[in-house]
Amino acid sequence: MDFDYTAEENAFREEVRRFIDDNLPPKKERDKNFLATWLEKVRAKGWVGFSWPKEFGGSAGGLIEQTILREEMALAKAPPLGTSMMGLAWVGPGIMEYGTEEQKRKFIPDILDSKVTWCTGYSEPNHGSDLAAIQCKAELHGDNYIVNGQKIWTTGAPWSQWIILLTRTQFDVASKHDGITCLLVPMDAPGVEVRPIENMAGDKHFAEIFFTDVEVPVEHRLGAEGDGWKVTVSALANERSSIGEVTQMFAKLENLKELVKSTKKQGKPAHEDPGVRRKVAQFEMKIAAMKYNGLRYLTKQIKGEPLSSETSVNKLHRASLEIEMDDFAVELTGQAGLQLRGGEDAVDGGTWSKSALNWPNVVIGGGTPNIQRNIIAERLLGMPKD
Amino acid sequence: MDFDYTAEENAFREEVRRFIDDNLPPKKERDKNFLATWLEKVRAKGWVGFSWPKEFGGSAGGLIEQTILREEMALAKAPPLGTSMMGLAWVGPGIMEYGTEEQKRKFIPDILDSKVTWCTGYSEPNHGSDLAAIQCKAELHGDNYIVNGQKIWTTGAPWSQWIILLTRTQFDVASKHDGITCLLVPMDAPGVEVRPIENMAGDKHFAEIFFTDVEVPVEHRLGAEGDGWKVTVSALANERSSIGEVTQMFAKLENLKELVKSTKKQGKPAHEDPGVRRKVAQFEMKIAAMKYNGLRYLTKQIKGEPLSSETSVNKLHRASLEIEMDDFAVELTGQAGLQLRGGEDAVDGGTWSKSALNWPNVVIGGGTPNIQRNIIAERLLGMPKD
Amino acid sequence: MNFGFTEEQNLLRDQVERFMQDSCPITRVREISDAGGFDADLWKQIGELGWLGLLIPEAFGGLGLKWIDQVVVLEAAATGLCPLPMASQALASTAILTCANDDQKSNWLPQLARGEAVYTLGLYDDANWIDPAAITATAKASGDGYVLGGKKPFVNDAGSADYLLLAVQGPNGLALAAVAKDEVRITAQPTMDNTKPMASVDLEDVQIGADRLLPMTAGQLYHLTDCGALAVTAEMVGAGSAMLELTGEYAKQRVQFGKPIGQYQGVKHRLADMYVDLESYRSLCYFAGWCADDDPKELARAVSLAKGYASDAFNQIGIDGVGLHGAIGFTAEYDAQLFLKRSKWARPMFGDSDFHLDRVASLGGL
Amino acid sequence: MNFGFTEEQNLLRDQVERFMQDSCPITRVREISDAGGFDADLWKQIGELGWLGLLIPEAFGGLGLKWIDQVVVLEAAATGLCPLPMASQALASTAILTCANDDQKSNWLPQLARGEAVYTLGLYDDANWIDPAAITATAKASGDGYVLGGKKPFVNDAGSADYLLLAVQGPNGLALAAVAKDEVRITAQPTMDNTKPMASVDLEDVQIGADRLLPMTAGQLYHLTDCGALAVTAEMVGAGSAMLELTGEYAKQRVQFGKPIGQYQGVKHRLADMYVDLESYRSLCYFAGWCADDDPKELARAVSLAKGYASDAFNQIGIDGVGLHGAIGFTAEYDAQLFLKRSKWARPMFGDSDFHLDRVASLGGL
Repeated sequence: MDFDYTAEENAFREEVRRFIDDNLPPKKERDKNFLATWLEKVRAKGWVGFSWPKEFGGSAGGLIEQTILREEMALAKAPPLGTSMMGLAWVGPGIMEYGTEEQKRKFIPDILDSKVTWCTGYSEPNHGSDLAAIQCKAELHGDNYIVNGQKIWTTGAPWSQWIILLTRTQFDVASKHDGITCLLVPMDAPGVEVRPIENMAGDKHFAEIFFTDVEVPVEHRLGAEGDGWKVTVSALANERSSIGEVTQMFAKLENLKELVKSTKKQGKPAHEDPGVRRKVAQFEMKIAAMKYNGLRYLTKQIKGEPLSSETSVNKLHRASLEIEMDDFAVELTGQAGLQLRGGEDAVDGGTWSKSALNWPNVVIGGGTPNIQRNIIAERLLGMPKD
Repeated sequence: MDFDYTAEENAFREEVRRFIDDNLPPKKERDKNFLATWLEKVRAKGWVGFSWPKEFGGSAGGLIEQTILREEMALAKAPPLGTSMMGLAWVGPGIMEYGTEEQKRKFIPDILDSKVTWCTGYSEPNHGSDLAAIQCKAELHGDNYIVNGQKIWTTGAPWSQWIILLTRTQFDVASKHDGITCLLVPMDAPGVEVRPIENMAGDKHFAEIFFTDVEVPVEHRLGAEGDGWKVTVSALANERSSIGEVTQMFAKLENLKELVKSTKKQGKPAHEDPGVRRKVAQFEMKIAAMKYNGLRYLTKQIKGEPLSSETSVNKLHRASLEIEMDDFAVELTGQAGLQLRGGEDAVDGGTWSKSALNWPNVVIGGGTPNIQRNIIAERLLGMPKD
Repeated sequence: MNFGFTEEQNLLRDQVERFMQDSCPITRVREISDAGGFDADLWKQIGELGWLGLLIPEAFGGLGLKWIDQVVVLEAAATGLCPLPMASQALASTAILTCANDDQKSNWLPQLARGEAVYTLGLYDDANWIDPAAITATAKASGDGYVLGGKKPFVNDAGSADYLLLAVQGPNGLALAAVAKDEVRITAQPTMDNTKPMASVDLEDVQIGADRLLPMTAGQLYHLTDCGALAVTAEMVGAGSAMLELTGEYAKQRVQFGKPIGQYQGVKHRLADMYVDLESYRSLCYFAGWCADDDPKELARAVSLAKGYASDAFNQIGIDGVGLHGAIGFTAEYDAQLFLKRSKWARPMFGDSDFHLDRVASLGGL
Repeated sequence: MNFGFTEEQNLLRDQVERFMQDSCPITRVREISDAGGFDADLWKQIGELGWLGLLIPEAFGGLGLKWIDQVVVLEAAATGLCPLPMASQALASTAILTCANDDQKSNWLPQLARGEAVYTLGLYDDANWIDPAAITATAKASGDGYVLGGKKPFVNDAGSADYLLLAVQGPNGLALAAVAKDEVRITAQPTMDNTKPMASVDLEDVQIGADRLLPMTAGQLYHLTDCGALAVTAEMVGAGSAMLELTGEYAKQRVQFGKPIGQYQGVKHRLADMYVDLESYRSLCYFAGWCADDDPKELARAVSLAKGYASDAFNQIGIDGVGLHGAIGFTAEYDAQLFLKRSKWARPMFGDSDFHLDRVASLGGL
């Protein structure tokens, strides 16, 4: 057990910090070209797709370096390393594993260059949690699949250029996991209609997508026909280290502490109230637990031990923290806390009140807490399936 | 809505108080004949089986008077109104509804006179929550049932003279609720063996009971053969008002407040710690909720509206309070709180530490919290059964 | 001893619930809220039905009923998330009955009772402090009357009010200043729940006549605060029960992995817990409602038990109601999220749970 | 960066777990506890295996390892609820290494390392107060040495100890008085968890020599307290994971209403929550264990995060572990209840969750 880093790792951290110092001006000094320049520079550094093999344009970076990179970027509140989040997290790895040579050439560079944004068409109207119960139909006619059906809750759909789509090519199957086929589809293909969905915070991050006789050439199938579930599971299993996330949560905790220090509760400084102090300490406890859980799991990965579903542990912490921290801030600040951005007494510009309406993005988006509990109980504790 | 009592009801309350003043000496002044005298006197008053019809020796007391009686007795921490708890709560009402004339004559007076203590043989080793899955076998041979099987978790078995026993007289049934027969059996019948079970607090309140070729005459069958489940359900539905219980919990809350006032936490008076104050206030909130829930349900009963499973609400509160209040007291008093009776620094004579090991009596005994939640969700909210 | 509602009260409840379903369904609620929170036609109907004068003695044109009846109406209206300023109107009438002289009562109450004017009440100027010292707006003697000063940052329903009763520090202690909407500068504030509009009211240099300042004792201030907390709690009973019903219906119909989700204990047990909490703060709320008129010395404790329970419990009902729906629950189009937003609004209003728990502890001898 | 155990540490863990299974199974644990909490034969074995001298430098006959190794041993021993005073022995060795001079170390450590004598440490005399002022026992100069006064009401494992290091207010400030069991009056106290025996120690008028008083700074006192909290937390990791395993196994086998109860989400989700908590305080505990030697300035916060989490979480694991078993879980004969009792003992020991949360808040700048 050793929390020190090697000389090389420390040097890498220094390199990241120097890069940030040199290339990340304070928010108000950033002009409209800033993001494009930033993306170009991190790409040139090899930090987009950092862990990807070099043959695909990645840097084959190790797990610890990746952790360091994410940690420092999160600390600096830097823009993302590449804008195709889904492309980097799921589509790219999926194509590298299952794609044809042509697909690799066609899609991978654009993901790394932030030229193409991807979304992931998994959920359908009648089965949010039950991912495998796909009904969106694809029929092979000649060299094209004809796709008919509907997707929903597709994050990023309103601004994505491509979608990785789970379709059903066979309906009379023994297991619902069979007969699923994965297709790569441009969002501007004829017959694709995107209807953005507004969430309760007023944002339109996700959408319904309707597919009517959409033609998808066979060469845009990812993996073999009927192998779509395998391709997806492999993508879903490609879990990101949660270190960047934890760093963000520590930053949020610091914001919360500042809020506590500047707020009065019933006429007295809020930070003098033991209930307030203990609540904040409990948040710190859970975030610290996420951090050290993450490091333990990272160590397992480095040692080559298989990770099972341990990441569900931190997902459950994250879910409860997402809800509770904002709620706590809103309640603490009373009637002012209710005000949204633009309110005369809005707290921290309405950040907390807005965020208190946005938790379902995280809490439901990544699989509901009940699904996570099932995963832990069944896969890690061996309980019988529902 | 009116929380005042009628003149008659107030007069009755006065009568109860006077009776208590006259007949309930302080604890240290009670001699060994006290309990017998007390039982005789409350019996003479008609307060044992107070709500039972007069023809059976009860007083046909109304729900409000019954509430007043229980409230005052609980406030005075009086001994019970009769010692055959199960007899009064379940066996008596069951016999009055389903019993033969002979059974009524034979059993009812002894229950009211506290001469015979009953226990209830429901649970069996392989089905605690699933009450209807009875395996204990009774076969009719001539005028006798021959009983073979086992019961467990039978509260009061070590000191009871009779048991009301659920047996299975038919095994090939469409529903597990069919083919159950209810028998009344003396505990000293040949073939009945009682093995007391010690619980984690060191008490032996309940027992395993083994039945080996026990002969039970047909005239000791309660209700028709195969009707045992109906008889039981009717007994289980004969829920007692929870008012006496709530009064006891308010008394416990007062004890807890006294403890808080006399305890130091990290060198300062515990009652100055807002966390402590709020926790105690939350207990008060839940107990008050139990009180007013109970009064609402009582009012429904008085109006003749059918009660469904609303009592499960208070059972869930009771379960969490039973665990949390003792736990809170034990934690608050630190290392002293851990000491049992006889310890040099034991808190309140070890009452809290003992009680903190006894909650399962209440929490599991009356149907686990998960069972109560199922009842509420299925019967009151219409959710589909598991 | 009778902890149930009268025939009349049950009829009133049914009437209000029917009104919400027929005349102010949730689609209409959204329209009204988006337009600032008021609808003159509906308000007129409510006024004619007598619901705005429940608490006002018959001599002043009201029905002469009690707060427990007001609880019935507010609860029933909140099952449909009624955005109209009924609670504010009720609180203003209690304020006038509590602090005004006979002339003022005769002048104001009849039109208030008929709904010909919308009234609201603004008490504290600190976001999270229930105390006379949290009133910082002022009234100073000036000529024949008073000149007001400061700002009331958090006044419920100020945007739709014709008259506002605003707590100030007057020359002789606490007082309520009665101002008309045109006399002050009212600025709507965007908040999480737009079915409960809130505005700031700028009082700086506003001149009012002598008969427009109502003296108020600290005890009266606390009584009004308790009535406010009671009103909010009654609304939490109604809104909570609607949220539970909405979620329960969804759980029965929504099928996942081949079963209705309401069949999974992970869902059904959470629904049961919601029911337990709802039943419990409902009982506490009704008792507090009864105390308001029939046992006023118990009111503070009863209100704190009810609001203290409801604030956190309804907040959790909001979160779980949305959460159990899955993604659809938090779309703007679906109604579940409106109830969650109401829970955010209700939580701190007239004292958050810590405030009320602290008071329960103090009143209980700790 | 490597947050895993070494090969040696994993071997040590296996060895201790095997020892518990083979030589000190739960039936033996019950016998030992019922007889007062000590077994000389097992103690001798443990001493020979070197587990009692882990923290002691090789120069004094120990293994010269670190607290993180001690954590491994305590955790593994606690999976079987080891009743032997291993934690007390470890704390006593840390106390000697921290406060004693070289002569004292040479005199005491070798026999301590070999387990030839049982040592324990007694710090605070108030039931629930972590502070130098909570030490009320005294040592006053008397002749060549000191005369002790007062009582140590809560000394872990005092009944089996040969030597006791007891915190006192000495003539020059805090100190540890080293006394032999025959010099003081030790009275066993009945507690909820008899696998963790506790006794009071009466010091009144006990005379000790000058070389038996070890000066101790407040900083050293807090360091010993932190090590105590770390030791308890390590035991909570072991005991919690055994409780989870016991309950999980039962849930897989116990059939109710035709299904194993572990198939009901009401049970399986609670088990998942137990796992989440256990994993989390396990990670925090290991980090604190590492800090003890490798980052001492982080120790206070790391220990408070770990013990603050574990105290309440393990308590809940105890309750749910028993509760999910149903009636059998709380019979004296079944083992689940022994883990619940351990959770009661561990909760306040070396600071309850409020103490640690308060400290986390302070150290975090609030």
